Amino acid sequence: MPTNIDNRRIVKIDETIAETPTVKTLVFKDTLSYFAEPGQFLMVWIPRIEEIPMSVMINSKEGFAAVTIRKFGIGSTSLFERKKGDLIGMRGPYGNRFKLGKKYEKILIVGGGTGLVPLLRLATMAINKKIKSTIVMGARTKTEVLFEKLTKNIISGTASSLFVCTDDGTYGIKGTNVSEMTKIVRNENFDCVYTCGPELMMKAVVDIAKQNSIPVQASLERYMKCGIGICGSCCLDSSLICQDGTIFDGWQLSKMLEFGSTYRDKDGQKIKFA
Amino acid sequence: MPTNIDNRRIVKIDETIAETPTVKTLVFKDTLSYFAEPGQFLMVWIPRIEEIPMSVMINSKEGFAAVTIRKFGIGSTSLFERKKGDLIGMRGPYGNRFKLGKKYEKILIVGGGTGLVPLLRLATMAINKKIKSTIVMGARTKTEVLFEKLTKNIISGTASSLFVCTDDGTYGIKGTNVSEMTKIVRNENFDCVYTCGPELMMKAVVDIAKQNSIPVQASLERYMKCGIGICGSCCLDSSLICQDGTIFDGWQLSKMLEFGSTYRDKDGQKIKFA
Amino acid sequence: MSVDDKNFKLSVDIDEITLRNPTMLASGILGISQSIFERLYDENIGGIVTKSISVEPMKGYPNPTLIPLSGGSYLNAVGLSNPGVNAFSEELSQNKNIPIFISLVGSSEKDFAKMIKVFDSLNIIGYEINLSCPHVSKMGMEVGDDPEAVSKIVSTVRKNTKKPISVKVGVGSVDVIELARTAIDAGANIITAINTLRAMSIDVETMMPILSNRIGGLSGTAIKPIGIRCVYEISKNLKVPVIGCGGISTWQDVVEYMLAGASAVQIGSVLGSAGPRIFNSITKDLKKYIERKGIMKISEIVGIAHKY
Amino acid sequence: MSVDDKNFKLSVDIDEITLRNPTMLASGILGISQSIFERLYDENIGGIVTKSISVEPMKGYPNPTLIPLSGGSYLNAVGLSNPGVNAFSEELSQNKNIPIFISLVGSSEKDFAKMIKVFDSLNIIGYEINLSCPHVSKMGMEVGDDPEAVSKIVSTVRKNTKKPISVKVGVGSVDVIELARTAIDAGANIITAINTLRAMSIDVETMMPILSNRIGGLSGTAIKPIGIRCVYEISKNLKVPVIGCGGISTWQDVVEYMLAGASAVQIGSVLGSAGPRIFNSITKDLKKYIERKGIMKISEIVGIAHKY
Ligand SMILES: Cc1cc2nc3c(=O)[nH]c(=O)nc-3n(C[C@H](O)[C@H](O)[C@H](O)COP(=O)(O)OP(=O)(O)OC[C@H]3O[C@@H](n4cnc5c(N)ncnc54)[C@H](O)[C@@H]3O)c2cc1C
Ligand SMILES: Cc1cc2nc3c(=O)[nH]c(=O)nc-3n(C[C@H](O)[C@H](O)[C@H](O)COP(=O)(O)OP(=O)(O)OC[C@H]3O[C@@H](n4cnc5c(N)ncnc54)[C@H](O)[C@@H]3O)c2cc1C
Ligand SMILES: Cc1cc2nc3c(=O)[nH]c(=O)nc-3n(C[C@H](O)[C@H](O)[C@H](O)COP(=O)(O)O)c2cc1C
Ligand SMILES: Cc1cc2nc3c(=O)[nH]c(=O)nc-3n(C[C@H](O)[C@H](O)[C@H](O)COP(=O)(O)O)c2cc1C
Ligand code: FES
Ligand code: FES
Repeated sequence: MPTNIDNRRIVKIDETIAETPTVKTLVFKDTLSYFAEPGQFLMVWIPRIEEIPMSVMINSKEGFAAVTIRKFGIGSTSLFERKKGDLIGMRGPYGNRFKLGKKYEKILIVGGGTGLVPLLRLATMAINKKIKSTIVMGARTKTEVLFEKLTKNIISGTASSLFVCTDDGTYGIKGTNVSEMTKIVRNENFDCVYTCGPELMMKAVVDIAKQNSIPVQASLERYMKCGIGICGSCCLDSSLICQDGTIFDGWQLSKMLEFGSTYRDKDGQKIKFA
Repeated sequence: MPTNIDNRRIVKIDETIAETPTVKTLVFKDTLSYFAEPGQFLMVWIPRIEEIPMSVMINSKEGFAAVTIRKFGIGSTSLFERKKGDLIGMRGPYGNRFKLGKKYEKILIVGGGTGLVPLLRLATMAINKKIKSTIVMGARTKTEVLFEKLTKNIISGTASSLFVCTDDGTYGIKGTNVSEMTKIVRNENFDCVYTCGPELMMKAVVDIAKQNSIPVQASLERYMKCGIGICGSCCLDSSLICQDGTIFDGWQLSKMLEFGSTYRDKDGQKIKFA
Repeated sequence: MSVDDKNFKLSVDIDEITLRNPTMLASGILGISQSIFERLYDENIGGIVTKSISVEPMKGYPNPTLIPLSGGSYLNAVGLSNPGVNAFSEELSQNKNIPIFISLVGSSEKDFAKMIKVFDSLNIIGYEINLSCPHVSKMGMEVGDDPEAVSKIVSTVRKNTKKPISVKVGVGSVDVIELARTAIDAGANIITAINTLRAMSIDVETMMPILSNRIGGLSGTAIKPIGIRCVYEISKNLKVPVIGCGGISTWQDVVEYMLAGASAVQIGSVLGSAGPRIFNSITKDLKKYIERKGIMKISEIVGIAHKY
Repeated sequence: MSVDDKNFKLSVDIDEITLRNPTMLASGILGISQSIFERLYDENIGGIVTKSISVEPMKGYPNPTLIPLSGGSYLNAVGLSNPGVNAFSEELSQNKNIPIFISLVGSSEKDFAKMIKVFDSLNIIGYEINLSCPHVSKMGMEVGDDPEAVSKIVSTVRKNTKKPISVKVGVGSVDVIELARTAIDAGANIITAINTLRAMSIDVETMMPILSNRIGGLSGTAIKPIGIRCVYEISKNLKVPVIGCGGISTWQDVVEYMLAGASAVQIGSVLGSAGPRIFNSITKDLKKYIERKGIMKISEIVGIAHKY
């Protein structure tokens, strides 16, 4: 098995899965990604176009992994458009991982959009360890609901459960995943809350977890160039998201003044979250 | 245990042993040298003076090794003059090793001068493996006899034996180690002959071994710069003494037109052996 | 052992500046955030050089901008992305006690004069002029390869500030000693050597250059022997304070640069594998080294190799 | 599959020369013995460049002349030791079919003219002029850094031989493209890039430079990205045949140089760890690569990276 994660691998796209009109999963063979820890990310190279960080998506085939892309700017759109047989490159997986306490019995997973990618790897692992997982996923509207079938497969035959929310109520529970979470934690105790998604959503999740005295772990995103702790572009307060994170616990998050407040753009200027 | 033999180690000389007026042994601590195979050599750095190849000498202390130097030109003389506590550097051990056949029972070792250094490591190993070793050492005159006591210690209590010859008969058997070898192989069978020393002596040993159909291994010397197969200065016919050798068997030696005939000087010109 | 004694042993002087130890952050590495500078200072770093700042904010090149190569070497072409003089002076406005050099990059004398006007009232210890970025047109190396431009820019900076100026040189197409001499003659106090070397990497499967800018700068372990040589030659020939940089990843590398003539050193790429705590561990090991060698003060070893 | 087919796939043309495959021995590596050349040719090497030869024999510097650094890089200052023109023409006198370039080094036009007079009747395919040895005064780089001297020497060689001439350039203090251009304008047919880079290593325990010459040339994996960049820039700007050299240790490295624009490559330092059989294994792997990629002839990949 290869061990140097910094080594760029060029892989052929083995399969593409259209998740929604704007989200696609690309499946490829790569041992290092197959063995990625939940929460780790790849630096994905789209030759002569871009290199962008992408969480490692699970795939059912042994030795295979995937990335799930939301079409956005140049890089993600170009990746989105890659076809079966196309070559892309990658290095990593980088970053730390979601941690499952040894004695955990029940966890709560709250995610939205492609933020679900690392959470599904976590859920798979938790369920393998017989930890009961309550998964709350949010989307703006019915057509944007991601990974519902896959998640049902993961939890089927276990005590775990899935709640799908849409902001506009076109599917599942009407409301945000955050409002659903508020209800759930009122009635049930959890050993830990895990979250990934838009930062303001995560900020809300972290606040609710704190108010309910539940440990929490969130996977943060910042603009990344190197992905390995050299360039500094991903800094958030004194942390480097790529090297110290991407996952931080409630205690670390509580000291981060910029979390949910400001981020830095490509030239390093601080911008306020809208 | 360190593994990169190319890494330069700087060691303090732990002890110096005057072997003869012109030969001295310097003892130092170095794990890689301690574990050297019989026949391997070091590139010994005398800071700001020279770097010269030296066979690894045995030493009784665990983790220690030594080099035994004959005072000659600038490099060897400067090394010869180093005192206890002085710093020298080294890389290696380099080169292949004397091979002991699995079924060997009796071997013959013929050496002269500092050529005995690798042969003593071999003898120690052979005797540990219960192989009966007949050691024939030659010197020009009594004061130049090397390692006699040490060798006696090595063979004491075993079936192995030692013959010391001096050209001028001032000590031990009168005559060369080669003439003594001729007598010995007439009366006894050996699985292999091992030799190291002046090239014309080795040439004679190899010829006698061949005439008597005994396998033979000889450790050759050529001017070395890199010690690792890059510079080409140690070439002998199409072999690189440092990388393919220093030890060659009778079959390889029989194809070497330059063996015992010519060598190359520091600028690469071919010179005939006197 | 008192804190003073500890500081005394590792403290170094570079021109009129005193740092508590010889380790500094190299420009462009984690170099845009005051919070990060404070974290590094807590990790016992001696001094900081910021990312090279230009008058206007620069987005830099698209990714890939950094490629990890094998064995601790890296190739980068970030394109001098930086927040620009205004945002960055805001960033540093709360700095109190951290010894910060601001690295400046620009294409004209005016650029430099403008930036100094904004920065000079901040709590900083000096400037480093980047004349050696090997992969951005009209900035860095293209300026550094033109002795007349170097001379003009350095004199302009000199006229506009009383703070120490270091000029960062690289191995380009002008002799490094000549470049350093030109800079010193124009009023620089210190030379930083070296920047990255112009280099490239092509992927054999896609047959395409990997960096978006195609050509970038080589850093990390690969360039250390070249950096050592430059520091040795500059300090031997010009007798000016030199800050060594390039491929440092261990305390031995720091010592090697100092023996070659560096008064202090900058550390960059290794942060990728070792993280900010490397400053703490290197300074501890440096202290052990001088104690083992019976040296009173680490600055005593600066340039010792010139004697042999 | 016939031998012809095998040869066809890997064979390359450099100027008027055809080699059976793109791998060559770099100058100064194992380069003084016809018996060694024959062994390498049995290992399927494409061509040979000899050690740089001077008019008179040269002993070179005392040892240490070569230092293995970490990760497959090396530092050397052998001081151009070589047997001189007479002994070496004797050495090569029996050469029949091995494609040999003789590398020449000298300090004056006369030196070169003298050597060509002796060598030109031998069975050799061309000359490589070493203008880039970074550590011997008045030879190599000191000449290479003086465009006028380069021009004179190359024209002299041109006047004295009809055989192809390659000029070997390095990263010194003159721009590598300008140096190549000067050489081509003066009559060179091929550029070899690159030689070693001026570098140094100091031991931290003794505090002394390790090489007897103190300064030497860096070779091996460290310099590959710099070599790739030089080949890319020279071949892109000058459209001349380039032989790539520097840090090659795998078939991927050979492909990378060819994509950058090299018609053939030279391999040196890696012989220290891999031995002569590396030519056999690299050529086998090159063949697999082009077959997997559906490429008819390896020469088709030369310079492909320029397109992107
Ligand atoms: C650790 C991590 C994991 C991620 N996982 C996923 C995932 O699984 N699926 C997914 O669709 N997206 C994921 N993203 C976000 C994804 O990287 C960006 O959406 C993508 O880079 C956009 O690139 P672009 O060229 O299309 O956008 P651009 O048009 O270049 O930029 C638009 C915005 O995208 C973001 N962005 C662009 N480049 C980067 C970059 N290098 N690093 C971080 N953000 C960037 C910035 O917010 C930027 O403002 C992840 C980001 C991070 C940091
Ligand atoms: C594999 C090997 C093992 C050796 N083991 C020993 C040993 O255990 N004890 C010992 O006393 N000697 C040993 N030698 C010989 C020793 O290396 C030389 O005697 C020594 O290098 C002389 O150096 P100098 O500077 O004193 O001589 P110089 O005056 O420089 O040269 C005199 C002669 O010494 C030889 N020599 C010099 N430098 C080298 C070199 N770099 N490589 C090879 N030969 C050289 C040459 O024959 C040269 O003509 C060994 C040599 C080799 C190749
Ligand atoms: C990602 C990256 C960005 C850099 N940006 C700058 C810069 O803005 N200004 C500068 O003078 N040097 C810059 N450099 C060069 C470094 O300061 C340093 O000179 C070089 O990396 C060698 O040191 P190292 O081997 O320790 O990394 C950068 C280097 C890297 C790797
Ligand atoms: C020990 C040694 C000796 C060298 N001697 C020469 C020489 O005589 N002439 C020359 O042009 N290059 C010489 N070189 C440079 C090599 O030919 C080559 O350009 C350089 O080593 C880079 O290739 P590599 O990384 O594959 O070794 C020498 C290199 C080494 C390591
Ligand atoms: S992305 Fe470069 S430091 Fe995190
Ligand atoms: S000593 Fe250099 S090749 Fe053998």
